[in-house]
Amino acid sequence: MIWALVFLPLASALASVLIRSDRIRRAMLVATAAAHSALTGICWIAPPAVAPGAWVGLDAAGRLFLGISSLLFLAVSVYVAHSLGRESRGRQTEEDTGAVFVNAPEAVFTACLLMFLSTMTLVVASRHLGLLWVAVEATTLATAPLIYFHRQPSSLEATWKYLLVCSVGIALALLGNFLIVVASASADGSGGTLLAPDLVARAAQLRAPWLKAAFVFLLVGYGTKMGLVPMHTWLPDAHSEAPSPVSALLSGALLNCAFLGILRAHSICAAAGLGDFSGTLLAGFGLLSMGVAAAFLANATDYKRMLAYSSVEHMGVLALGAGLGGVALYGAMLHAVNHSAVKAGLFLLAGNFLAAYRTKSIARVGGGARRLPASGLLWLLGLFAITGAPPFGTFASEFTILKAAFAQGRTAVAVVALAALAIAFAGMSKAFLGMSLGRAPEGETSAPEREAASAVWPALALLAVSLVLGLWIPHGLQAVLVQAAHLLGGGAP
Amino acid sequence: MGNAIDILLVLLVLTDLVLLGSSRLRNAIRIVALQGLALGLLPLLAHGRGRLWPAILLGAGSAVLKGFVFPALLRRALRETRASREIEPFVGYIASLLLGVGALALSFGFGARLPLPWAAPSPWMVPAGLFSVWTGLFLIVARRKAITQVLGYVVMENGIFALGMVLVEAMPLLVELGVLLDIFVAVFVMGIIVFHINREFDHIDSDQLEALREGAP
Amino acid sequence: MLHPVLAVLVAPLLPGVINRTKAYFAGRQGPPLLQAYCDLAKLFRKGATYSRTTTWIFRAGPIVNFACLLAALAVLPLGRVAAPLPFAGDWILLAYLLGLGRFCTVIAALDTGSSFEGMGASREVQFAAFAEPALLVGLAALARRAQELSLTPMYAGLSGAEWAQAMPMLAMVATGFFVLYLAENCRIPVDDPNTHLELTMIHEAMVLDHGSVDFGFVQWGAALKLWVLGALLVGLFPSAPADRPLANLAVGLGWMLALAVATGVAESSMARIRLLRVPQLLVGAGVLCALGLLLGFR
Amino acid sequence: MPPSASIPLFVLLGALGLLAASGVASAWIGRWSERGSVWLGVSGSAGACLAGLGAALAALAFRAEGTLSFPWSLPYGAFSVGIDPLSAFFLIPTFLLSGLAAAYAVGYFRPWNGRNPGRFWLFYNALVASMALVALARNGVLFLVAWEAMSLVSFFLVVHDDAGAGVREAGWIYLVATHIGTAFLLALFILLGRAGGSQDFAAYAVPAGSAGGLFALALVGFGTKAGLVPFHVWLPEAHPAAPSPVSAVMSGVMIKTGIYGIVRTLVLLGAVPGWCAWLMLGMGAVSGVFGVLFALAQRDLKRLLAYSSIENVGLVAMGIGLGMLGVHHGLPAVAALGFAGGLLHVLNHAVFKGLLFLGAGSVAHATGTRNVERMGGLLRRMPWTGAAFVAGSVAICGLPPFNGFTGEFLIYVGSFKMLLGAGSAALGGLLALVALALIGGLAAACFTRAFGIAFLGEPRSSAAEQVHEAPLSMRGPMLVLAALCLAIGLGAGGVVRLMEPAVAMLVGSAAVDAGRNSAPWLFPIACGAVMLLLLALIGSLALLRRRLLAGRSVRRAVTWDCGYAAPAASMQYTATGFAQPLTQAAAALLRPEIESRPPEGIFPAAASFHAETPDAARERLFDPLFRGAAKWLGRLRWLQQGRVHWYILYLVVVLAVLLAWALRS
Repeated sequence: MIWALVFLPLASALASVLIRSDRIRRAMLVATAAAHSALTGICWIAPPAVAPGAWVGLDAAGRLFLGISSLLFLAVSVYVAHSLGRESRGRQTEEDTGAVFVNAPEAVFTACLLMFLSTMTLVVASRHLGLLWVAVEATTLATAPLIYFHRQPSSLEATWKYLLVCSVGIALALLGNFLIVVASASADGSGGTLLAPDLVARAAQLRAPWLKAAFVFLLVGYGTKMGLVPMHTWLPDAHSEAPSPVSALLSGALLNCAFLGILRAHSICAAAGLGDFSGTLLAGFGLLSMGVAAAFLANATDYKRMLAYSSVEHMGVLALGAGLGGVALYGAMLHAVNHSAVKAGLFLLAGNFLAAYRTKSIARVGGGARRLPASGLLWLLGLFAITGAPPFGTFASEFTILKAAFAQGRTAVAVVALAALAIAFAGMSKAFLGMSLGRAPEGETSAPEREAASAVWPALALLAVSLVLGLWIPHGLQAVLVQAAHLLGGGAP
Repeated sequence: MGNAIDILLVLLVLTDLVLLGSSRLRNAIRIVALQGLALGLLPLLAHGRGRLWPAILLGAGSAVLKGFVFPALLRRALRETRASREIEPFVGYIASLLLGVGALALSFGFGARLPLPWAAPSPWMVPAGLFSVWTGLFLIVARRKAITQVLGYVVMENGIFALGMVLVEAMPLLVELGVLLDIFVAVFVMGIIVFHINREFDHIDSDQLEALREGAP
Repeated sequence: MLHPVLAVLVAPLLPGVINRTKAYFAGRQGPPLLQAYCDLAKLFRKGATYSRTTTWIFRAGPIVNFACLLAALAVLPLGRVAAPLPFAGDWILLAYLLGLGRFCTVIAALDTGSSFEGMGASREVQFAAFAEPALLVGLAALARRAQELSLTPMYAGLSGAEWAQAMPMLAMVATGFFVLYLAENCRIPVDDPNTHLELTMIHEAMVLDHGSVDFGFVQWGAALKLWVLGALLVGLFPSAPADRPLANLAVGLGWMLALAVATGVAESSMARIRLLRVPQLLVGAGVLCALGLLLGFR
Repeated sequence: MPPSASIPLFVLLGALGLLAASGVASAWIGRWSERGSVWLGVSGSAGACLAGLGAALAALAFRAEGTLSFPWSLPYGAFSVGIDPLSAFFLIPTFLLSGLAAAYAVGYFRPWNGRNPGRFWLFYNALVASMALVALARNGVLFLVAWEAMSLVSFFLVVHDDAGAGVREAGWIYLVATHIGTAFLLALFILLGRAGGSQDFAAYAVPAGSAGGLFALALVGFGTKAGLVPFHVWLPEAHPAAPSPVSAVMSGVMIKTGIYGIVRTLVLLGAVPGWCAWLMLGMGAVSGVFGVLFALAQRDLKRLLAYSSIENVGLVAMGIGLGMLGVHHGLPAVAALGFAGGLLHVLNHAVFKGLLFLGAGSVAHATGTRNVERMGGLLRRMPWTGAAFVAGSVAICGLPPFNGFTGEFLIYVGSFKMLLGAGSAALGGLLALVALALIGGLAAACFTRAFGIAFLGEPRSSAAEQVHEAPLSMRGPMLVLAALCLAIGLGAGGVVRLMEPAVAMLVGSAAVDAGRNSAPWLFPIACGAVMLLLLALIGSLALLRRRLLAGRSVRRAVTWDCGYAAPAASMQYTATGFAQPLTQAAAALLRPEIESRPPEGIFPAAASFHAETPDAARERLFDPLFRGAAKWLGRLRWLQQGRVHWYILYLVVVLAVLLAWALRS
């Protein structure tokens, strides 16, 4: 079952290289995404049994993140099928930098997209930390070409930074894996393991110092991929240079995968009685990320970079929730769902803005609500969804995390977090209002444009998800969230 | 055969030091290749017990990759460039060497702080591995060219590989191979990007890649 | 019930008294005491001329103002003569009735669109803003002294004995009230009712356009306002025993006329101060009243 | 739950449902039929408001109390709604004004020329619904959701006409202010629920000794919405920017949800330390004086009204603060008077401020400007609007016989009763008294100016010459409100009697009785009688005047302007000039920015004078703060300076530091 989830996209990736016709290839992309979602749905309804020693298997956390990734990919694939048609074939000029460039072949793009899906699936499904590592590194390699789709210097630079920073970081994570093996091996050096469940089970016998060192390496390594400050440096570049749907996937799905890696390590530490150690580290990085990201959001100039920094901020929220533990972990799980949906939706909308205004500069976009009636309005709603205003889902999750912070008596933490959120809101709202309200800057038309359904509906659907989650959490999801929270050593309200 | 391992590890450390001091890209590539070949032997020597074939497979694979494929890749990228063959350091060679010695000392210290719970094939194992990781990172940070950063990545990988040898049996072969494959693809893609960079910018000084930054608000 | 009627009838006498006094000091013979009544009688018989700019506001102003003063008499005691409708906090209503009257006079002035009346209106509201706190604080001082929330018992409590005990406090409040009395009625030193120089004009400027019946109500209203504020002041002075209403009424009337004479004396012996200084004068009155109140603490 | 409570509660929930449904339907229909959309929207909101008003009145009259709770899958959330006299009382102005403003909006927005009316009606009905839900919520999460929803939809209404950059700025300031306020409320509710564990109001418990801090949180959070100085900065920006019916609802009702929140917090907290009462009283006094002074300096009619809202909220806060002082010092009568006065003024302000904003809307609609200097002579051209506006002006100055007087009267009497007492409490009474008197005088100056310059005299611009009276759909609501001003003014006794249970929730029924018995704190019948007498006198004097003028010559002429042959409209006193003496006196606070070209020479060329009065708190507190923060935060941008070498170095350093920290021992 799980292997089907992994290999189905892989197969169609190979196919997409062979297929000549763009139309068929796009159709196949959407079809694959749909099939993947369908299989995921089955996994949710009837979780496949897992053999004790198996390397792959879907526990609650896996199911949760698999669900997010699959759903996101479906929405994005619909959007991509449209936006690829929007891309011009020949040489084109980037308005901001004035660079002339051509696009990478669409076949390669589609293939990498599908490989990305398959590797992501492997990440969330692997119970063996070594396999997890392999999969995470594989996602990096699969996404690098996607970022370089627009073959222009800036994209190249972004790709290079992404590849180098992430590869180095993840290499450190590999070292962390080795240290875990050492920590778990018996006195004669045999019997070390990397199976997460076994490790949790044998947590008592693990060697504390080695485990600590291992966690540090894993945190720094996967934290690089997840975008925790100060390892986040690749993130704004990659997100701003990649095509918008790719940015959506990076923010909405990829970062979560890295987060899952950290969570696995954290749960092992927690089981081994080092929960305070790892929790403190996580919470610290969470607060740091929130604060620094807020500072960058306070005077953003490029709206895709702004969304990227907002992702950094929300990764901080996730890390904070995981670090606080207890109910906050449940909050973090819920927040992962909400953030992925909203952020992906926003990136897709940003794509529409970019297509209409041909610039990423906030100052040069205005009157969006007039020119792009649907996208402009959704953009405003997205502002409230991403900044944690009720009745959107982000409010519920952030409320849960903050309440946990207060309940644990960590008032200072909660106050800092609240301040960061407020600063971020002030910054983002200024940008968002400037873009969607008022009239277009001179030289730009304010005349309403006809927007294609496939360009609007994915974003609408994703925002709707977050709105629904703000008013009502379905029972099935609730169950998975609670299981996942308990599995990773947390609690639920 | 402990001393054989020792010799290999000393070789590893020495190559690292040479890398820190070398000023010509071609030499650097040659040295990294040598390092890769040397490490290829490590699995065989490190673990005879029972699992010979996997060790051989692993060693051979890594030797071939790091000894022949990567150098070829990098040379090709280098041949394309019209830029100078100098390494162009941020940190001078002498300083690099001195820092290197300091780092070596630190890695020994670290090894002492975290003693292996069992008798390692060689006391040098952990320090040498760590030192080589450090060297790799240093090369990435302190050298200007993108291609040197690829070299640094490979060196770092070598270090991790060496450390991994402590526990081949704990790491299932499949995973090891997966790791190897990943590294291969990574370096391959990096090579391609270096190639592109050099075509786009007519130089491979990655410090010129500074278009993407936060200007003044 | 007697006091309001008396007030309405006798009020026009007060300006007469004041003018006579001033004339005496100026060594003139001056107008007859009952001049105001003749003016009213004449005005009420005249035909009217209205500016094309004006609306019903202009016509309503004088009568509403007059009505407010009449209504104020319902809660206003004269010394120990009880008011017809006393209740807790009635003096708040009194103050705000005066406010309503002022409001209507002001907008009636603005209704003409004349710059002079606008000027008068502007000054009127400015001084009122300073006068109102002074008045209320003064009354608060009395209320605290008498531990009463209604004017009638408040003033009924004041007697010679009271003065013996609380001389300084009552004196301060009385002084403050006297200033207010002069200011609210636009007498010297705040305003000069005899000239229409734009430097001085406050009340007189606001009614430049009024004529005939309306002006009659304006004049009568002005006289009545003298009476109302005067009553607040003279109520402080000792009067006859509480069980002799008529005697009290007579005493009150006597004080009232005396106050008019005093006003005349003040007007002829003082010079008008510069308009910019008027707020200071009013604030001074307020401070006096506040001091009176604070003396009550201890 | 007794049926007396459940029936109104279900009716109210039904009203909420109707509002939501009609809003959505209107937005949906609006894509095809403008007329249908408008009709759906207005009928839905008017009907719901009517039903809700009835239910609220009934609940208040029958002292209905009860709570309904439905499970809700949100963490810590539960859909618990409840009714009690306090909620019922605050619901009355909400539904009353919202319904009338909805009717007004029909005429105000016509013609829609192409825009979809549904967008307005969707947000408008949602605003009304969320305001009502705020009053009904009995669960922290539900309250916050309703609260923030209220802020968001009102934001969308503020930027309804977003063409101008000013509107965008206003919207942004409003958003940020309300969001930061909500952050404080978040902390408040979480801390309240911390002890109990649940977020239901019923389960809230106050940790010992923390009541003061919690009240401070509430004061900031709710005070931001209510517009208490210095948290008012958003108010003078947002209210003028919004369409007038929305301004009316925001100013008349929405900011009162902040007052409701403060009062509700008092109920939840029980006893609060004395300094809270002093703080409340002080903030009220400051807001009152500050608000009226700035109102006096405005030329934009709606901005003026917005500042006067700050003033009136200050009056309400003073009433509440007085009540709190009374409770703290054990003076039941004062407590009852203070709270009663504050609450009554909430209702009154809703009525006359709504009226004034609607009037201002009609004027702006007719003249196309909000600048009073360009109006004048409107009363003759818009008699109904003018009459309604003058009624509102008299009411807002707190002058009898209109309703504004009644609330202030109670607060006055309260402060006097406190003044009669001994000790420091008496000083509180003095403070309240002086502030009230000062505000009263300044308000009179402010609104004689507003009405006089805008409606009287000669038109000051061509725009003001050819104006038309507002259509019936706009006149009607204004006249209804004007009538209400008079009715409440005369029938205040009954209104206060109706409010008693709400007051009792705050001071205990014993105090209410004590108050009623000790002094006639219940609005004195005699007072109403004098007001009636006043009306009678005015009537009879008017008749007398007519009789006297009958048969005499009544001529029309130009204004006698001390001899000017041809007085021109430009010779009239300007609004700026009218207020100048007072603004001059308060220049230290107002800091007007004046640029003037005085006439020079024997034959002076064109001279000019221009005065702006920007908000003090914004100019001197928040703008510098925000600028400084942005600058300081901008320093961090070097982190992202573009060199991949540095980026890797960050990794190395972090790794080294963490390892050192992890392996220390």
